[in-house]
Amino acid sequence: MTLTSSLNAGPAPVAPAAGRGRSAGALDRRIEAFALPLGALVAGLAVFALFLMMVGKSPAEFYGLVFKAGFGTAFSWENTLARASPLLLAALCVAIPARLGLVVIGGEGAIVLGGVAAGAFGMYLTGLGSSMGILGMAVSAICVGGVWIGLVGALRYRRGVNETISSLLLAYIAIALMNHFVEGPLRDPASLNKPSTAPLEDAYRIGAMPGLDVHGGLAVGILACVFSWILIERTAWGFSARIVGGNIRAAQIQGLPVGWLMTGFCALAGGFAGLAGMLEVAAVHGSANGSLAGGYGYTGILIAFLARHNMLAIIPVAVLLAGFEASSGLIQRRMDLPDATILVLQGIVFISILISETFTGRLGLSTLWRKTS
Amino acid sequence: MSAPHAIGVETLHMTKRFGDFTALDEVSIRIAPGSFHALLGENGAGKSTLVKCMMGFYQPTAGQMLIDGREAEIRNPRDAHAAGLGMVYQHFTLVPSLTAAENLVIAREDAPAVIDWKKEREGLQAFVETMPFRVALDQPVNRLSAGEKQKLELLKQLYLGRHFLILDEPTSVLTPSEADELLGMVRGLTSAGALTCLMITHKFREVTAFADAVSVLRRGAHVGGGRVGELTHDDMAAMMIGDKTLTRSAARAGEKGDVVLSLEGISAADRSGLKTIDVDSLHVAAGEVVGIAGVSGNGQMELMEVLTGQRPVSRGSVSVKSVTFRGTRRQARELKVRFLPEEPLQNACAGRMSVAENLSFRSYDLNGKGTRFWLDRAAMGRLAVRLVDAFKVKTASIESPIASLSGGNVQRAVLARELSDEVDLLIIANPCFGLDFSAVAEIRARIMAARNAGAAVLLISEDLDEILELSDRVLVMSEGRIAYETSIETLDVGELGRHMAGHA
Amino acid sequence: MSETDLGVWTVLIAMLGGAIRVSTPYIFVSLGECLTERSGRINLGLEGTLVFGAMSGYAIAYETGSAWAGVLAAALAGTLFGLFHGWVCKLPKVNDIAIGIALMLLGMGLAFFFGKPYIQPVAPDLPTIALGAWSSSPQVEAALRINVLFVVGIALAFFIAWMLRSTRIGLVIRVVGDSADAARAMGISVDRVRLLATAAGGALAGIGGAYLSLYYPGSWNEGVSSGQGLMAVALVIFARWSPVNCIWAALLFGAAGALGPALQSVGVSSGYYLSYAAPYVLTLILLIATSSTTRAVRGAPGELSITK
Amino acid sequence: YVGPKDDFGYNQAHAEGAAAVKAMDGVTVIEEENVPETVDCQKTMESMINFDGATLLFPTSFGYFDPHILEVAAKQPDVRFQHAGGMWNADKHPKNVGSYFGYIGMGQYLNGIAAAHATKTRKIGFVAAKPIPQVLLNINSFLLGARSVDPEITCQVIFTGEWSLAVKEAEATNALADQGVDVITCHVDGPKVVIETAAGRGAFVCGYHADQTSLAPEKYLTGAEWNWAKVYTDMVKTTLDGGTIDNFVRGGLADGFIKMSPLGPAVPEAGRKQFEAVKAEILKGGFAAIKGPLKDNGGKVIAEAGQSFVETDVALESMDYLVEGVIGSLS
Ligand SMILES: Nc1ncnc2c1ncn2[C@@H]1O[C@H](COP(=O)(O)OP(=O)(O)OP(=O)(O)O)[C@@H](O)[C@H]1O
Ligand SMILES: Nc1ncnc2c1ncn2[C@@H]1O[C@H](COP(=O)(O)OP(=O)(O)OP(=O)(O)O)[C@@H](O)[C@H]1O
Ligand SMILES: [Mg+2]
Ligand SMILES: [Mg+2]
Repeated sequence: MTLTSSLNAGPAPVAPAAGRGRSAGALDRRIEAFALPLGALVAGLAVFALFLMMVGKSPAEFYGLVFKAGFGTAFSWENTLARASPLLLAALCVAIPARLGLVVIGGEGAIVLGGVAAGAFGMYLTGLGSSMGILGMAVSAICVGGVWIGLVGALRYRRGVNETISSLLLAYIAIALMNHFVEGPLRDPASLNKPSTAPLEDAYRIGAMPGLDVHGGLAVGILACVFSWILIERTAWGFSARIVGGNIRAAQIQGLPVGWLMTGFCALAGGFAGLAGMLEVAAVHGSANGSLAGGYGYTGILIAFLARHNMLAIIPVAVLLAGFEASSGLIQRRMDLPDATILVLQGIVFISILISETFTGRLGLSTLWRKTS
Repeated sequence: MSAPHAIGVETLHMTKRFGDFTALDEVSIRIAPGSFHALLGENGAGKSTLVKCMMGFYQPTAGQMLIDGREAEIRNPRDAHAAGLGMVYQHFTLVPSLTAAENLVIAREDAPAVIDWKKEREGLQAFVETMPFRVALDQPVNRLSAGEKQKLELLKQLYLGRHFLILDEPTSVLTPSEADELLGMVRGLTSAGALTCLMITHKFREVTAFADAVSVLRRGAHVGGGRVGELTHDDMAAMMIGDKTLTRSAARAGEKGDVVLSLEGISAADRSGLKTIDVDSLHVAAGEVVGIAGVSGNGQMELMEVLTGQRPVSRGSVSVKSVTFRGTRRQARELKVRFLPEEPLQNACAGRMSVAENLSFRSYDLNGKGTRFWLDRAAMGRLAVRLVDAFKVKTASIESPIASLSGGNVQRAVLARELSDEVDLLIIANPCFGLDFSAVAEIRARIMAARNAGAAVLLISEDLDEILELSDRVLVMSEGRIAYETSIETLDVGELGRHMAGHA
Repeated sequence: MSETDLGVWTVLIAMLGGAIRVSTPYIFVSLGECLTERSGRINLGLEGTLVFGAMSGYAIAYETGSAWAGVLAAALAGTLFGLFHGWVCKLPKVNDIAIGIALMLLGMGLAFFFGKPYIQPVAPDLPTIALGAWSSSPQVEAALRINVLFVVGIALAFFIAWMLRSTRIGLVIRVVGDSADAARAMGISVDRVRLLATAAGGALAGIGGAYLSLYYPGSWNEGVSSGQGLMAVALVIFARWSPVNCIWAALLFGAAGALGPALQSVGVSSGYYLSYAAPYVLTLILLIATSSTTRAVRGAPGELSITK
Repeated sequence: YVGPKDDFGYNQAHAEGAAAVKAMDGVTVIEEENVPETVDCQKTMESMINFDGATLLFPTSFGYFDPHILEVAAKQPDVRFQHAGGMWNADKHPKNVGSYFGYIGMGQYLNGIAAAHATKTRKIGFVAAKPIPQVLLNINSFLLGARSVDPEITCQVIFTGEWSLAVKEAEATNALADQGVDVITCHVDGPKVVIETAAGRGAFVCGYHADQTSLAPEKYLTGAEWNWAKVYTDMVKTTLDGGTIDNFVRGGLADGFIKMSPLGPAVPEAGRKQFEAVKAEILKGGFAAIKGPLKDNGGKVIAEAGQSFVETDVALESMDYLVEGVIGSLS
């Protein structure tokens, strides 16, 4: 909307400057894309430090512990990375629709149903061998998750139902369905005090990655982020999706199949969330049960927004947040702070990043750049 | 309330800077009490900025204002209202979901904290009785026609006791007869000494017909003016554009070819879901421009949406070159159909994406003959540089977000994208809305060039002058139907206006 | 046969009672959200406000021994949250939906952080009015034992409806919500009106929270709210932004929520998870049925980002 | 802990145990609350071991056991894991893991006796989280306790589906009260809401997990409480003395694993007598609440005449039925 930089620099240069202008503008935007969120993160941490001082705790000790427990030792890294893996996929479930202009906050629903689908697959189709079994579980989870969030996209396009609210409602419904299935039709009678589906056979389990005590889901998550980034930023489909996100009317006038794009990309997003559920089942729990509703879907929202819906930025942001969560325990134990401390920290950082959006294009970077070059 | 009397306003060396940019440069103009004064100027000349300074929306960087000869300090719109100054904006400022009565009462500075509707309605009725025209008070504004809305705006200003009225392009959405009616009323009030009026307009016809005096701004400076009787249209145009030369539309050339676009028995729901749009038959042939005139809100937007495939039809079909057209990308490409919707930033661009990206919307998925899967960003950049040069789009860089461009340049960019290849069917809506006449001339020239090159052109426009200038055949759309059709040779403007207003 | 009759009756009475008990927080939050949305802004963060209101209300009621002081404190806390939301959203380019989500997180975080010491203590409850004293049936009597806040909520809905129609403040809110340009042209400060409307919305959500912790279920813990604040936002949409409809929507939702336990209590307990999901399914179906792509949503404030 | 440690319930009971251990010399206790049953719990345990050098862990939630404890235990053979409720099995599970639990069903049986003496409508109610064996045993014991006084009593059960969800617990309690139920107990993580709501509706209440007398002094009959303080201090003492804790520890009233809240004023004299008599009998050991002839509420025979399951019978830990007289079903 505003472009102070060009106004400040006097009358805008006419077209022939496009060559030079291109690099300057691009550079501006790139620097800004890093500087803004980073600055906001630091500001958020600073505000939180004030908060800690207000309640009489030492910020230095706090951040020291966060560092130690999140990133300080090999174990800390394992701890952090293990927590990050489902978050990567959960964040994609928010970031991908966001690139089409849809705020989907119900990824949790796709995660739990994906988990249930994987659990059911593992329970009924046994003896397929490791690769077929895992593939089958993954495919069924992706399909179920994809249908769930794809429905959100379809409802939005076909009926104009607000996607934020429908995805939220569907998440509640999904959790109810999950509980119904794992405690009813899919319950393993041997799972006594913790109703679950039957335990997966060993061949269906996903183990730790070589040399690292983190399950293979981390690699899957990172690959999914890279894949999504390439899809959105470098392919014609992704470009179509971005046009839809940029202005749906423009996309329609261009004859793009808006409904299919919305449904398809939402389904992809839901598929990733379903995959997260499947990984929880295959790599962590060994069966589907109520613990699937672990809130990853909601943390995913936070990560996607912090990463400004950039799929590659999701990776470091998810690791950072996982690091915060990994340190939660140590902070509880050493500083006698409640577990909600990390929630407060997340809230403050989230708000600070969102507020930083307001400075986009107002940093005056290009004038700076021109003066120095 | 004191007895109505018109007030005079004068600006002295009014200057306004936005950053380094000087939007107003020492502008001094005098508007005599009881006069009807017109303010002319190209887009971006500073007209709106000047009146916003007068109304206290902006604080001038330097300069003063005199009201009835006395120096007045206007710090905010409230001060301006207290001094009896009022303004009708280019875009309606009525609240759509409120009724006319609610709109009037809430606009009053002294609106009571608790509104006694019975009493207020009696008061309003009494006031309306004294006016030379009527408006339904109990209707929500979004049910009123454009003409009624503009009348209500005027009524509102008078109800609020304003004696100096600023009108910013008040007639751009009205039919000629509605415009004449409205301006006639204003004229009557100024002649009676009840009102002074300063009107911003791009239409010389209105200036000659109603105004007493003009002032002209160019690039923020006051470059001339005078009594209307002493100036010709050419004088005014010369003052506005200075020494620039205008692009003139090429003359009509070429023969009419085969029918390209045809609509048969179309029926679709309108936005409110209560009425329908029905077009029994509409054909556009190669090498002709068919203009659809009409007051906004009579189904033109919906028709456009039907054509682009955005609005489902309950009956009938659209066909292009005898093929049923569904508005898919592939069909648009194969049949060479292009759209130029109105307000391109809202309807044809993604504001936060760059100029280069916006310019490649047509071609990013093409690769020679087939479709491509991987984007070629270098090619997108080359295309953008070429189009920006060819269509003289003013932009800081092709990487700037397109929303940072001025309105005219967004329009040019979209034209560049849509007209750069062969076009067989061009569907356009209000291409020049809010643009100044040099930009307008250029855009119209390009449309005419496309027609001459054999494209079939459907032009939907609320600007009758534009329709008259470009069309070979004119249709009138009213209440969702094609109400009238005539060729340009046999056209009678009066007849047309009556159909547009829906009384025929 | 008479036994099933009794069953049906019991379920219906239980649903009525449940609707009255459970709906109050929805009424308050959705009225607050209604006010905020009528001014053209959406606040998804009311869930956080609600939880924080529940905590602060409980804490203050406990410390002072007065439930009403708790309600006041919750309203005050809600106001602060609303003011903050309003202030942040008036910055250009800030997305009000995202800010809402962030504030939800922050509100819950702060509530859990400061609420730890108040999980144990018992704070005084809000008083009730026994409207059902005439009835000999204890069920009816219990169902009609109504909290003062419920009555206040109903009265407030009618008051807000009247306010939007017949007071200057109400009209100003509608103007701002329908057309910011028109409001600016009238010299109304759009940001200020929205700020205040959001603050008022926050205050109401805070009171809704106080109802949770001070009356029903009547104690503070981390699971005190199960998404009431978020659901209320959805309720506003299908109440078509009418305060009086908000009551019906909230009662309907409350009644649907009481269906699960009521069915179990008459012995229908198969698939109880599914009957617990009834309110969400119902809301979703109503939402789908009343939305459309080809026409604008009736009654929607013109400036609202989610319906644009 | 799986929830907040001051929830008047499950977690608080354990926290009180931990507090007792804290008071011992030479022991450092570290605690963490609100740990979900996900990878989070594995990492929390590892973090306690790595950063705090913990050598004896008490993960208290049932869901921590499989796979979380099992996985960490395999990695950390030098650390001892004591899990509340899990079923340690010598064939399947590592040696450094043990499980302990108490026969709290007996407490509910005693609750049932107190309830039977207080009820006027002969309907008692149970707000339950999920239909799992532990909960079912409690429900059945509660009713059987009551039926040992008056065989006409029925027990209405409502499942909330969640271990901790205040509004649903309150709604369930109200739904019970609407049915004319006048004594209510529960098995959810934090009984506070149920107790307060039930007392507010004029029903009597029996507590669970911890002592909730203070929440409803007039209406509180009695309650089945954990006594982890004794259990934990014993286990820690064993460890400090260089001994090894048994892998499979169970105990009831007699072993001091559970205890009963003091009887409330609403329990009539006859009730007090019977209560104390049965309690004394249970303290002797070998008491069986589930004994034939007994059918489930679908009419299937559970125990033939003469067959009985004493409190220590492991078969009770996989209970999957509701006995006759309980209104409610499992799916
Ligand atoms: N708030 C602002 N900040 C920066 N520049 C501005 C601002 N408002 C206007 N301008 C610039 O001042 C110049 C004059 O604008 P103004 O709106 O007064 O033109 P106008 O004569 O009313 O044009 P139009 O016919 O298009 O309405 C334009 O170049 C515009 O870009
Ligand atoms: N509020 C504003 N803040 C910053 N820049 C502005 C603002 N308004 C306009 N501009 C800038 O001023 C320039 C002129 O804008 P405007 O749309 O008024 O142009 P214009 O004179 O009407 O041109 P055209 O005739 O092409 O429509 C553009 O570069 C635009 O980005
Ligand atoms: Mg312009
Ligand atoms: Mg202007």
